[in-house]
Amino acid sequence: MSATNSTILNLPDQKTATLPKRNYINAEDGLLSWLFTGDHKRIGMLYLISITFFFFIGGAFAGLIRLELLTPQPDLVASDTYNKLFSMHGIIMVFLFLVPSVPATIGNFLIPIMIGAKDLAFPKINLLSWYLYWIGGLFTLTAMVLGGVDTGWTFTTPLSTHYLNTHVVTAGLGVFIIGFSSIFTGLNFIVTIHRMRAPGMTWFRMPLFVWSNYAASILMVLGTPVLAITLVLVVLERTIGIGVFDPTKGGDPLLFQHLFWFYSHPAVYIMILPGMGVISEVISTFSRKRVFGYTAVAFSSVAIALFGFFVWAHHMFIMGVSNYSALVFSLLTMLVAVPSAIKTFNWAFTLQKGSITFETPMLYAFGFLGLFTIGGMTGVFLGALGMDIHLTETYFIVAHFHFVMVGGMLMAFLAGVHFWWPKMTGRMYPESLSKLAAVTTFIGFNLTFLPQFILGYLGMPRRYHSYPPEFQVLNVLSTAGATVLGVGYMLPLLYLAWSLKYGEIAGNNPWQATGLEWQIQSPPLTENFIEVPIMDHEAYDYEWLAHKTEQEVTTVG
Amino acid sequence: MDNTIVATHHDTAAEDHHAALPQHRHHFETPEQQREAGTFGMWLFLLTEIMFFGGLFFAYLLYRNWYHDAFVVASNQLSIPLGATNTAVLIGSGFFMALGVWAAEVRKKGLLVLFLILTTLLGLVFLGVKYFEYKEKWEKHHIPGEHFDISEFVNPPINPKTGRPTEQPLPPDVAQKTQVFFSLYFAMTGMHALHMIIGIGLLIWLIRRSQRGDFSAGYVAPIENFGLYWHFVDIVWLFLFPLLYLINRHPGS
Amino acid sequence: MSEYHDPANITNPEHGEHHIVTPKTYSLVFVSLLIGTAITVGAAYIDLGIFNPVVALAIACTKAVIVILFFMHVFFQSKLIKMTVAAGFFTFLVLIIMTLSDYMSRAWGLW
Amino acid sequence: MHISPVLWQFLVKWLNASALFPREASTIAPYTDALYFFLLLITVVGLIVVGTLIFGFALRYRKERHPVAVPIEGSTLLEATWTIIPLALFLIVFVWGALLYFRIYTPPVNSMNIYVVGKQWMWKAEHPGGQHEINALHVPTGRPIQLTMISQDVFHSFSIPDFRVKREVIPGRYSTVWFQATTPGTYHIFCTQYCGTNHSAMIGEVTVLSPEDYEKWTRESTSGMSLAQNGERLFASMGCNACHSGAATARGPNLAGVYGSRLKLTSGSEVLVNEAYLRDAILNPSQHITAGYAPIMPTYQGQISEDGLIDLVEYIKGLQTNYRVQQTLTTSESNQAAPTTPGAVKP
Ligand code: HEA
Ligand code: HEA
Ligand code: CUA
Ligand SMILES: [Cu+2]
Repeated sequence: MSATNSTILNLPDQKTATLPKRNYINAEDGLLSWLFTGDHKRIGMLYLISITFFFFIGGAFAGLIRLELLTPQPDLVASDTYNKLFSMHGIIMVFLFLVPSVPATIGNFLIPIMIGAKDLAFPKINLLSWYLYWIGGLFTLTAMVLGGVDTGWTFTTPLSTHYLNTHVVTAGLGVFIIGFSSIFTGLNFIVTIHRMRAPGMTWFRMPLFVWSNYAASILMVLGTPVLAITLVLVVLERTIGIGVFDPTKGGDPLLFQHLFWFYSHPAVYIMILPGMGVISEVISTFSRKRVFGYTAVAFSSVAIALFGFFVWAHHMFIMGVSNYSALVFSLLTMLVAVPSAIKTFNWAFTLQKGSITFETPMLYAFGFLGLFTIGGMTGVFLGALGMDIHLTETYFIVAHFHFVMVGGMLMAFLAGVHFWWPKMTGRMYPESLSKLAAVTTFIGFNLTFLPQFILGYLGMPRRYHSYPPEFQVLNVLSTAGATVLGVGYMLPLLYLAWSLKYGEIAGNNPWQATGLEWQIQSPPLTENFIEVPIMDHEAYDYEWLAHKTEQEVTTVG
Repeated sequence: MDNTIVATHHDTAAEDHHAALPQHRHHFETPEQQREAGTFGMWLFLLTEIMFFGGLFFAYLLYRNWYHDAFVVASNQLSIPLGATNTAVLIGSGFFMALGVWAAEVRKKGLLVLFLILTTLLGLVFLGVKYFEYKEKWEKHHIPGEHFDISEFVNPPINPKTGRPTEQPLPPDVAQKTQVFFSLYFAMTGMHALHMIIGIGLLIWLIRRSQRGDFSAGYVAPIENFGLYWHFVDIVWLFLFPLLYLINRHPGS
Repeated sequence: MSEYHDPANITNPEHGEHHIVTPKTYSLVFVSLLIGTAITVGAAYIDLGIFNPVVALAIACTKAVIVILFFMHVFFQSKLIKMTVAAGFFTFLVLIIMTLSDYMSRAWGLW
Repeated sequence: MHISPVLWQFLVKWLNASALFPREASTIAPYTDALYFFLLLITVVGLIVVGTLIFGFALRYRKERHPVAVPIEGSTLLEATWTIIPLALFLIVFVWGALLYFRIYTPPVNSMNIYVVGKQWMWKAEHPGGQHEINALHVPTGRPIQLTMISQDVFHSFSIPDFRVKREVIPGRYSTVWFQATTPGTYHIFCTQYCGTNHSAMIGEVTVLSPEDYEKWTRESTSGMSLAQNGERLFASMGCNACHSGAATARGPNLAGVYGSRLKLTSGSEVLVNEAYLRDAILNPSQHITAGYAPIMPTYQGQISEDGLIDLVEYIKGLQTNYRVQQTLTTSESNQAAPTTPGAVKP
């Protein structure tokens, strides 16, 4: 047990400690017991493996993109190959990695436990959602193996419907199916959070992680079907030639943009909200304080979800929406940015008068705070009408969304994975290696994407396979950063795998955290709780925890 | 050890139900909770359906305003008798579905099976009528795509009785836009029909289960939730019918 | 214990009473739907100018509301379900109105 | 020691402060940059505030120094502060951004019009005087230039970073953008909307010339026929003049002086005749029937290229009298070729 003052880590005595004899991992044996499981924890783990797989495929594409952009000349790959690279990179990263990242893995694993339920409301649908994810994933992989798609992740018509002869239909169907997987996850969460809370678990006693996933679930349920129908129309237009988006038949290609972004803007909040939940948990735990302004943070999640539906046309400012609409959407974009600012400051103030330690999840959370602030503020640049004219479709946007998606959500995801790793597996990850990885990703990330802001303002367009030579230096920096970043992401893969066997035994509550999930054994039992828990205290009540631990010591001792 | 925080022994009520209902799942505390969760889940699913059709309805709204003349003429190609019959058929099907839910609630197995079969039959009738409507469009080359043919809108057939064209002839550029109408017509009714087909598949499964008596002992959730789905599909049609068939049925004015 | 624990959800505001709708109600609904359909078809043949689609849609909406309330039991459901349904139509309206506002204001020209 | 030329170039550029910011070569650029700097400022300030809070607290309250946390619930005052201040800042940004947008997308009335047609994967610029350019654009300094743009196939986007202007080029619809160049030189044109395989090759160069040099360039690179003249030929060869002869008995409306006027349509609505209207009226005539005329005009959809449409539009725009319309009509009716300038072939 580490005795230094700079950690709150509280591990059982390694000589005597063992993993619990009965837990969800060894409850049943054999591959089939996993493939047909209804246990939300097992499904969460299946998801974790699946999205990691796709992340590294997407990451390999990113590596190739960056390698090509090392030199201004189109030398490494042909231009249509390059187009396929970034399209597959975007599609895989968004739909197969980032959207399910926190909710389907960590959320799946933890939401029922956090609210004191034995499982999600619909275990079979949960499993179905994982299968749908894989069917969609296989469609995407098929499209990739057969020769790829080059639509970009935005499937812009009429390019995608009439001018490209790649596997648009296959990929479109893939995304369509993955969409349903995401709908079912969201649906399950909403029902579970409404109907399955343990006695005493009122709305304002729920951990903020649950709140933020609830908000994201609303977006999944209400937004995703619009993407689905849009893709159906694209597929129909490509295959049988109906004319809903085709300007030569009288359709309006801008209608596609409206429908696509009606989903895809809320989708960016699907991609960030669950991560924000992770940050709330992590910051509270490692500063041993209740999150500052709990209600404000909870409501701001809901506000982001609600306002998130009103701003989609900010992706179309120069595409020919009416000027009046542009004004309205720009104004609403400014409003939707405010709740994020509220959250950020609340997290910062959670640290005030805390007792702060710097374990790996906390390092990732600090990374999140800085990078999300930059990413979010550059979003405000893009939301300002006149500014967007110059910045849109340049590397400034690429930098913006990597800051929020990679610097924000991916950091939060890694924070969450490290934070709950002991709960999921019962074992600790190696501390110093993981700190090294956190610092590496932070440095690599900034080296990769900060230069892209400058590139963007200089005017380098995105989705360019070759570029004027004066942009090279910044691109070289960016590629160098991507290499560092790649290493930073490989590290956790290796040491987390290692820790499955050799990691220290974590015990129930290594972080001394207050959530219900930390009060049960790790890894948990299949049914989570032996008896239905009763929530008789507020969330993040560290005094309750101290009191409880004391009692235990007296009863056991 | 501390596997639980303060726990309660919630009393026997739940246990009793366990005995009564084998379908009760372990992770719900009471069958009541399970049932409400199911209904709520179903409704959330229906919300996704609203949004799914929402995209189509918006596209319809937009193009109907843009190409009103073409929409009028193209819409008049559809047969009101068939459309109205189908509406009635679908309402009937929904009615039997509702009765089926009632039969399950009052635990009448025979009636339940009967009503479900009637629901299915009417659903099939609907699809049958739709098939003939589609077939006619196919023969007239009114399916959007390469073979789409506007000649009938430019030179409408002459009504032998009056000696006048049956329909206002359209200039070719307007006639082109009938294709947008038919695109939406097929997209919307096609999506609706697809939902019907899925529904009929589920109905057959439900019929077999209710013959086994699965739903005649107080466990009605699947019937109830399927009913919600089936009624939703009806509602979509309630809008599709006036929007697609009845745009302007009083030519000459 | 009872203060927190309410396994039957009796005091839960999200809980609705269970209500079995009778075949009589269903029959009434059925008939009114058929009448609605007949009116819709009839109204289509009368020239009401701009009010034709308005009437058609008004009837369709009424029919839909009846189906939702009675065939789909929302009338007897908990507040939660009612709000869920409302939320669905709200988002649907957001999609329609916000998108339409773009198309309508485009005709106003540049500024 | 050997310094790589790229690095050298970079250092030089950096010193010229142009490696971080693009050149300001249009009258709009300073306005855009001003907003950019304001945004940068609030971002940096925001980042410093957040950073100071985090690092300040993290150091001050780290466990070694502050072993026991003090519970704090929250503070309405603070919540209000960090709701209102960002909100106010964002609203300033909104207003400023909207004003800038207004400035960038409202062309001055006296601007010179150049047509741009985008297609996979090149830019075609057509000057009213008949100069055609591919992936190049010559403009004078000191004059507002308006670009009227359209795409033949997919979405493209016309962007000149050094001018800070950009606008989507849309299939089936004219879009416009304007700028006034300030400094002679050459600048990049990029297609910034992903448009298929050779998207990154759809680039070109604007050459900004002094007014005198521009005069010279115009004279030297003329094709001999202005757009309007091309349009006139098309007008005759497509038989437009048969109906739009301007005669009182003509079956089509008189087009002389129609540009810029307000037309009453049979549908009862009133429209302003501009480029977009003219183009649409050629392609979808029966949706634009001038009051008092029968819907007899055939559609020209699929028969005229976007370039041809531009020629026609330009011709009708300049049509002040019907004298030449009737002239060409008689010549074409007498079975003679439409008047051409010898040797003028459209590039
Ligand atoms: C996780 C994903 C994510 C998130 C959270 C966001 C968040 C935001 N985004 Fe971003 N965005 C994307 C992903 C995301 N975005 C993607 C993928 C694209 C490109 C799609 C494509 O074309 O391929 C995009 C594109 C995009 C555009 C379109 C650009 C264009 O195409 O022209 C715009 C325009 O308004 C925009 C705006 C915003 C805004 C205002 C926010 C806000 O929500 C941000 C709010 C956050 C903050 C504001 C930071 C916190 C604030 C503070 C700490 C206060 C600082 C202090 C003071 C001001 C005092 N984004
Ligand atoms: C979750 C979302 C997500 C994530 C995590 C990433 C991660 C990364 N992205 Fe991605 N990106 C998008 C979402 C994401 N991206 C989207 C939506 C687009 C738009 C697509 C479009 O335009 O349609 C885009 C586009 C995009 C572009 C612009 C392409 C263009 O417009 O031409 C670039 C260029 O630098 C880029 C780079 C990177 C890099 C360096 C990473 C790094 O963070 C990745 C680091 C990870 C690894 C490197 C993997 C681990 C290592 C290995 C597997 C070993 C092999 C490694 C090497 C060969 C180096 N991305
Ligand atoms: Cu044209 Cu990109
Ligand atoms: Cu957005």
